[in-house]
Amino acid sequence: MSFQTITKDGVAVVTVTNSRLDASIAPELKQVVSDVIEAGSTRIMIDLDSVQFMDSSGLGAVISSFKLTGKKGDFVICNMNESVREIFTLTHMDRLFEIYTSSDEGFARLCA
Amino acid sequence: MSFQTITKDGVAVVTVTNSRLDASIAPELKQVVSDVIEAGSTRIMIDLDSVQFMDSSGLGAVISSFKLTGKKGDFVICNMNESVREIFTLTHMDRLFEIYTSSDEGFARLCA
Amino acid sequence: MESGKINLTIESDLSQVQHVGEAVRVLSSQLELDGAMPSSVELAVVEAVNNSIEHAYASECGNTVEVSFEYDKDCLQISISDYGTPMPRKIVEMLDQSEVRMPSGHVGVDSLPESGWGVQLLKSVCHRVSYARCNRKNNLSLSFKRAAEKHPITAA
Amino acid sequence: MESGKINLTIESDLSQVQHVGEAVRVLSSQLELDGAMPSSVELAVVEAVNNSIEHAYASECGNTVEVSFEYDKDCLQISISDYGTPMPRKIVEMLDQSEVRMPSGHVGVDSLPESGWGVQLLKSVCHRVSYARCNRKNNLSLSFKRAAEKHPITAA
Ligand SMILES: Nc1ncnc2c1ncn2[C@@H]1O[C@H](COP(=O)(O)OP(=O)(O)O)[C@@H](O)[C@H]1O
Ligand SMILES: Nc1ncnc2c1ncn2[C@@H]1O[C@H](COP(=O)(O)OP(=O)(O)O)[C@@H](O)[C@H]1O
Repeated sequence: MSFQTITKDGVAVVTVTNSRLDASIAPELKQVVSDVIEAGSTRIMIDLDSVQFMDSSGLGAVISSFKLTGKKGDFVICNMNESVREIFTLTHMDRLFEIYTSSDEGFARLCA
Repeated sequence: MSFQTITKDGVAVVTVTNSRLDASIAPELKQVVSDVIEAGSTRIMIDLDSVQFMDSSGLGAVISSFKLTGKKGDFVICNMNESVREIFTLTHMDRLFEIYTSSDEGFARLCA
Repeated sequence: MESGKINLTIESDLSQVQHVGEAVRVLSSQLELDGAMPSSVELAVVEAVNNSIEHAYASECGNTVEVSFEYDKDCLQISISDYGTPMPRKIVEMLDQSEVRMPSGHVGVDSLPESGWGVQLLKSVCHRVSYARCNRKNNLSLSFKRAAEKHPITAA
Repeated sequence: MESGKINLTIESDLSQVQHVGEAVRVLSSQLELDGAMPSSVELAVVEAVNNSIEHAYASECGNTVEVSFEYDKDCLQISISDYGTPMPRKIVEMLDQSEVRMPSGHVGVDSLPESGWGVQLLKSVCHRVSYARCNRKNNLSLSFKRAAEKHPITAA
């Protein structure tokens, strides 16, 4: 099990439980988010707290999840470690996503 | 430079500055200790604070240094990390050597 | 250490790439590099190995990807090799261009690409990237500069 | 992960052994092992690789030592291979004996051996050690048991 989903107050929190979000599991993330949206969620947070390493496939899956969700304010990411943040910085995706340093902040934002 | 020697109050402190005391540098340790003894030192402390990994050649070089020094009370080892201590435990050499957890204690013992 | 070399080999299976990544990260953490973190070296190598598996071998298992990790006092060179389909010429040309192209932050969300980031990321973390094919072997070579050694100050 | 495999290759040069050691330590730190620390796995592999270089190749550079790191859900198996002089029969027999012989602490200092600890150390940290020679290739195989997976408690 590489992902865990909890829905609370209408917000779906998708936690990546694997330490690597790489090409071998990135397609699963897309699927998990797509299932969550199918089930009715419109506000989504991706929690990367356990992720030590992410490659461009992981980034692609996050971008795809964002596109599926549709609106910027309804999609947030939290708990990026330094090396994960680097891939967002290198690709300038840090300017595009709403990124929070804790899940509480991210969750509060989605409930606002 | 994998070793550093300082002589103080008649005690020679041989510090292994490399993070690995393995087959590629173990013969050097024997040589360093032999030089120190040739130069007149009779009390020797081996400081392993920087050593993260030791193999059986490193152990062999420590045993050889001990034999060169001659007397138990005049040869001590200090600052072993956990994996270095394991090789002494596995070979029962922890029972034979005087091992101190700090260089101050080891030094004090040699000056006593 | 002045110089060293180790070769790593895995099968063309995406679930095995992490082993190369972890080994490369710990090996490069022993060398002080100029402008690259061990995690960036890992990222570059993982991107290259993923590409060998997904593109050169079209995700077919049972093939081999070789990674050679080699350094001297100035430079770390990591070569990723496969025996599959060569890189298309337009990608090789892009490797040779010095600039890195990332979509700008102003691009609309819907037009953001979900793939095609790998080669750009590679280029942005390595000092130099080069590609060659020889005797059916494709070889992508990534170089990183080592930080100049700090010499101990010697009293005059 | 259920299973995985990576091969590591170095030249027969003692200064290169640390690269295998570091890679093996980080790779085994990803697997929870039963009764062995990553540092013990590193120790066993380094002893075996040193022996290939010093004994099988008589410390002659330019030869190759291969290390294969392979695991399934029960077991980690690391094989160290060389193409040099085979192990003497009495050492192979000692490998097959289950007991580990270390000199007792009561032995006189002067009679303490300065070498010959490697094979005993190997045996004391591995679950099983086996040796085979086939087509001029010598292969020393070290196994470690993986810790049983902790299954999440499911409510009845
Ligand atoms: N090793 C390779 N062999 C063949 N083609 C490759 C290789 N690496 C990259 N390519 C080609 O270059 C394109 C861009 O690669 P990349 O930037 O990594 O993005 P992605 O892999 O997500 O498509 C790939 O889609 C593929 O067509
Ligand atoms: N890979 C090998 N090939 C040939 N001979 C070996 C090999 N490994 C060990 N030996 C023999 O077994 C002996 C014991 O090895 P070991 O316990 O590692 O001690 P050391 O290497 O310090 O002598 C060696 O001295 C050597 O004669």
